[in-house]
Amino acid sequence: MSDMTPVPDDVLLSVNGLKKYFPINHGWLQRQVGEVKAVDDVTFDIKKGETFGLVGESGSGKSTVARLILRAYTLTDGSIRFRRADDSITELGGLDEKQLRPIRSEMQMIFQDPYSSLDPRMRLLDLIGEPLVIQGKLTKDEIRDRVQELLGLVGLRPEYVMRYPHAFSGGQRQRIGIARALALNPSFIAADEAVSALDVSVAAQNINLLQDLQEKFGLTYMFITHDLGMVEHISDRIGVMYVGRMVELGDTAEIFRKPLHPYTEALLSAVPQPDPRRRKEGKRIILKGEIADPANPPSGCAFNPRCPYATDLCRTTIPALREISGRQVRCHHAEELDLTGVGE
Amino acid sequence: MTLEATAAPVEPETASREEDLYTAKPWTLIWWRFRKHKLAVASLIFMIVLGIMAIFADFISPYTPFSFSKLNTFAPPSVVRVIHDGSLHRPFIYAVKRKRDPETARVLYEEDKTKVLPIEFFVKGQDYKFLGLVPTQMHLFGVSDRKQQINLLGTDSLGRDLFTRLLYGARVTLSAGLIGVAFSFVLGLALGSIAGYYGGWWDSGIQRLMEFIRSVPTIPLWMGLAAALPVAWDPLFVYVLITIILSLIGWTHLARVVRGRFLSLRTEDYVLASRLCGASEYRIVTKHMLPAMTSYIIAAMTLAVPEMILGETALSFLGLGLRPPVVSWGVLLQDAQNLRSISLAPWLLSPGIAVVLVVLAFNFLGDGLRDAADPYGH
Amino acid sequence: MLGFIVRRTLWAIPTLAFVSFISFVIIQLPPGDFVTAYVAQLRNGGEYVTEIEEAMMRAQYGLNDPLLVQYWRWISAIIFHGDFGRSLEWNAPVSDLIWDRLALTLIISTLSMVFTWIIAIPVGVYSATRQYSFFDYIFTIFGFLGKGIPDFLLALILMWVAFIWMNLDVGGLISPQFEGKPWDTAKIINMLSHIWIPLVVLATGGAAGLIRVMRANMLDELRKPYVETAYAQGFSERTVVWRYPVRVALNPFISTVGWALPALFSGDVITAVVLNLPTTGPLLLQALKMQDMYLAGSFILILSVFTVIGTLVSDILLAWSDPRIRYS
Amino acid sequence: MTNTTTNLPPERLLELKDVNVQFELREGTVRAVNGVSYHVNRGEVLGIVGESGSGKSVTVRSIMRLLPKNTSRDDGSILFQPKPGEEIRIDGLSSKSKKIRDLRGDAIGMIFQEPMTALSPVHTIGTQIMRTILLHRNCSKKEARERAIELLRKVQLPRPEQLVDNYPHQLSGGMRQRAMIALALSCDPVLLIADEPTTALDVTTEAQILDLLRELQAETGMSIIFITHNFGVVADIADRVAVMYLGQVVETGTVDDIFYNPQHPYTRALLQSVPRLGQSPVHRLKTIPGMVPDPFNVPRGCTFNPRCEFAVQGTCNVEVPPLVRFSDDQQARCHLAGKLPQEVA
Repeated sequence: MSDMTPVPDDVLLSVNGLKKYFPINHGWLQRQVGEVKAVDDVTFDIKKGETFGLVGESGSGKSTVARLILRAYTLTDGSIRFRRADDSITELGGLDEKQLRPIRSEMQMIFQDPYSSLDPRMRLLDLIGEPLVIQGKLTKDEIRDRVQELLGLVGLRPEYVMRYPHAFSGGQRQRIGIARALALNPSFIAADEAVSALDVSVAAQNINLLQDLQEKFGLTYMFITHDLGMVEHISDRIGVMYVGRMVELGDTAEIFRKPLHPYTEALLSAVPQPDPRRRKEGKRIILKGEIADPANPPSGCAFNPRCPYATDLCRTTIPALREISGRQVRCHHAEELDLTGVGE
Repeated sequence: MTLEATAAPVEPETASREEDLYTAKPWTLIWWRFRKHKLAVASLIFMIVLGIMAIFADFISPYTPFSFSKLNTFAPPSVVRVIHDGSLHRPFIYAVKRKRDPETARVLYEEDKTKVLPIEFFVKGQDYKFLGLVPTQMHLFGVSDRKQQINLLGTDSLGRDLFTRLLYGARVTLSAGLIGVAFSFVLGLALGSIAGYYGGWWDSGIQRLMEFIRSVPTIPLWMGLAAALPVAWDPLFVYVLITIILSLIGWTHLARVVRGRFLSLRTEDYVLASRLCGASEYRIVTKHMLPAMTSYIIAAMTLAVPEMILGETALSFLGLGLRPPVVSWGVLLQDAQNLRSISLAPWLLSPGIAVVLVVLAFNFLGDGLRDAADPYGH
Repeated sequence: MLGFIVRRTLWAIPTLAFVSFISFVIIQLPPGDFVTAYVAQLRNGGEYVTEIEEAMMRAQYGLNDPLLVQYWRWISAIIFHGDFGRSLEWNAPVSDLIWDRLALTLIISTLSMVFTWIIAIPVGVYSATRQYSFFDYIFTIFGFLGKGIPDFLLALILMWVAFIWMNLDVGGLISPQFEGKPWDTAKIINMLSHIWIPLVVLATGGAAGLIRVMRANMLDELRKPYVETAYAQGFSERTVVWRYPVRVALNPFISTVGWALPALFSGDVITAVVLNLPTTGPLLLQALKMQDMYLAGSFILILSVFTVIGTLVSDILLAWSDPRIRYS
Repeated sequence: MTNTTTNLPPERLLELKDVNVQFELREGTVRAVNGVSYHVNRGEVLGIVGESGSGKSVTVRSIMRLLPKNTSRDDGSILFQPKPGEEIRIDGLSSKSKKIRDLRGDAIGMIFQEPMTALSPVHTIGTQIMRTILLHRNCSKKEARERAIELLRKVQLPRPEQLVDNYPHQLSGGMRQRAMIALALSCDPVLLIADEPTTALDVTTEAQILDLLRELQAETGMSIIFITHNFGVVADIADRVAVMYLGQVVETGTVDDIFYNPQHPYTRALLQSVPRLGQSPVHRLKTIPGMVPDPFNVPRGCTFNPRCEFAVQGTCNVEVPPLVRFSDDQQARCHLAGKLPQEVA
């Protein structure tokens, strides 16, 4: 860990060589028979005030990355360095629950399922106020005032403090979750598929809300989603994950315009677009086969069985994450390929 | 943070009837749902009435459980009437005459339609200590005749009033059920939460233990354990031991419910959300997990009571559980063990009917609670 | 699949060991022991037994050894020699006494289980597919009553009803006049007139529970998308219901076979006492009351072994019937 | 059985007119489908788009007569013409009637949203397909099995000879959806109803399934009703589109009309609220104010009026809007249809 480069001044969160292996237990005695490499050697920085998008399909490990950063899980290996409010850098990797407690107020999470992420047995006052109660710095009345402020902030009536979550629709609940995440003035928020469960019109409302809040409070977001349209709209930089590994990392607009990894290209091409003419042009890449099983990944590059450009090298050697023209790519042939992005 | 104009449109106001629903506490919602289950509500009322009757058994019953009367053996239930000689009368019973069948030498009872014994309230009767404390002679009802008795459910072979004994028995049987559940609750909650919370090796071990206990035939095991209790021991002590024996087997079901809830709650997003706010384990368990489990546990406990009651009744009936002079429903049913006594005095089965009613009531109650336990289900 | 069976069977071995140990502990629980009881018997018979003789007997039977040593002696005799010890009260080897009765217990339990299934499955399916219909309510009431009425009470009532209305004395398995006679038609008819009561009693208790389980399972399954898929293929309601959700809902049913056995044995014990059947129940009760340790212990052991085996069989059946388990 | 004096033009496969479906729930009556009319022509793909609660799934279930038990109203006319000149009246048929059972799985196939649960977990893929074939076709078990393998090959599943004996849980989500398609196609339906078949799948798998459906459609000439909430998917597969909101079809038209010249404010707003790939990023997404009203309190007048930026008080919140026709069969249910300010799509 000592040979790691220092965290640059504009970086809020620096993730290095992050790994999470889940054991596979089997049988009556629950013996460990293998492991799922849910996250395998993931490295990236998130800059202050930016929105970092993490995209990938199911099993890519993107949600696990978020939960690792917020230390809902213990790491198998790697380091997570976080810039605190006082500008000091803290390594989160080895901290225990007690040491994490003061840091938790600075990083928060918004969950995918607006139904299961709010305790149905708590009024909004107790729900949104819970982080404040845990910190124990405010009186009851102050907490109530603060909760009402927060409700107003996310566009809900302050009178709702006495209501229980079942009174609200999915979109509104998501906002309650946002209010709760904001309660302790965090600098970093991870949003895990925050709008994918919502209807189109409601999702747009909540995305706008998140952007307004970011501007107002200078928040830094990590936005995890499988919706590439949404991620292009909201993020400054993105990371693309495939079966536990980061395959491409860089500026959103550049990646979308000209991807360097064949998986990114295929993913962009697969997104159905509200543009019937595109179909007639018929240039979509339809990937063969299935997403690799993280418990039993193929040898070499995990993407090689589906990759139209795969060579023998890809089938035997795991490619390293390399820097090419300001971007990071995990592909042996990134320089040779001329891949197609989206847009004009 | 400064607070300025809100970022998103404010939602419109809603009607106040809905507001009540939106701000109702979880237990209020459970009660609203429970209320719709008519049979469960009726069972609840029945159990409350029965419970009160059992607590005040000494006052409500007209006699004491051990006062026998040689001249009143196997007397049939007294019929309470309101019409005498074609005219309305306050509730009364007719006096009975004891006869002997000249051929079979069996004792027969015949109503003497001329002798009216009005039922009186707050009458003086046999001595007892009210709730075991205050010496008194006051009984809720009775007839004032030195030789005649009111036996709402008839009498047994020693002429003891079955209604009285049934009420006293209710104390023992119901409390045995409740205490048994309390014991198994402690066991089940402890082991179930260890299994659900720690998982891994603990979970496997406790699961195997539960599987094992479930694969043992209950009654033979109960019988074996109960038979090990020496006859000479103090009846109260035997009673406590019997309830413990019952709960030794009964806890597995509760443990399973607790374990299942723990496992599903532990992975709930809201528990994670709370942890990410810095909540301690203690806070997560007490503020989020236990409140979410209470209603399920209460429902499971309610459903476990009848098992205990049936167990006690069965053991006592077989002569392995509680023994006279303790009065429990199982003990009372011992008198109804053979065909001869039943055909002679079918009313001896009335403790059995009481058992059925109570078991049903607890089942309905438990079903109602279980259905209402999750007012937030989609 | 084979691996699963092997693993599951291997797992049954420690369970069996544990069961036998528990059985042994139970028979050791009462204060005093075999010698105490035996000496008391001898003294009652007028013989004079000194304390020293008593202590010698104790040493001879190894009753002063640690519990585990005694247990090993007991269980090894059973395993290697089939010797269950001697019944004090009957003064005969335990194995002479129990096998007939166990066989009858098994027959009655199995028969009533078959009855239970024949009643419970169609009724459960009917109740679920015609939820809240008149007959659903009737069956629900029946289910609750079956759950609420203790076995012995039902046996008593049926016996009483048979006696009053049909003038039948249905206690025992055959009427006294056929006792010891060779089997002929009259004897079989007589036995059939007796055996229906224990069957009805045991099947009612079991069926009441299983109907509710089946109904609940079916209601769950009927809501699942694959049922809609089956309808969308054009199958008739009967085909859809019996080929798809019933097939799935039966799985948890199969897994309860193993648990139904202990319940049936338990029910059988009490019912048999009431009905005075020559099954294990009355003899076990008697043995427990007289502290006839080896007899009682053997009964508890063998009944438990049956149920462990029953659970094992039903686990294997379940794995065989549900591909999701078979392949995991 | 079949009506020889047909009312439908020969190219028409299915026509719904003024279909209504209501449910009774504890909270009140839900008007799930409220006067829906649309049609499907031979060999075309009709996309139906709408947010949750728009009644798109219920409408197709009324075609299949698979409505739930608490349905209290179910009327309107549904005509099906599997062959030109052979017209079948579907509306009013009981869900158990022989007539509709003969159509289900034979002339009309259906695929569902959840590939994980839509197949029976205890039967092999082959058994499930064979049962359908044996039900509708006169053939031997062996022939049915051969056809099942053939179908699995047709939906491009690898190793069909082995997969035919596999259980659904041994397959991945995408493969199960293919098996589901094979099941729906087992008797060469003329109409395939696909209810959000790709919603639960990953993007790359979704692209595969859409591609497969397009190929199969071109090969067999069947018609498809494709239900989705995703405008991108509709654009990818549909020839014509019906947009639904709160139990009504608010706009229908060819896929180009709907995407490049939408006439209903709801269609427009929805299209604008979806971020598109590769477009110069706009800072804010366009939103539709408010929420979809709950189905017990449907607004008066035009159901969309409380959320509509063009709504005219006194008209839109009072009068039910008429169906306005445009060229090319485009129709919109809006007072202001055709009068909306022009926008660059």
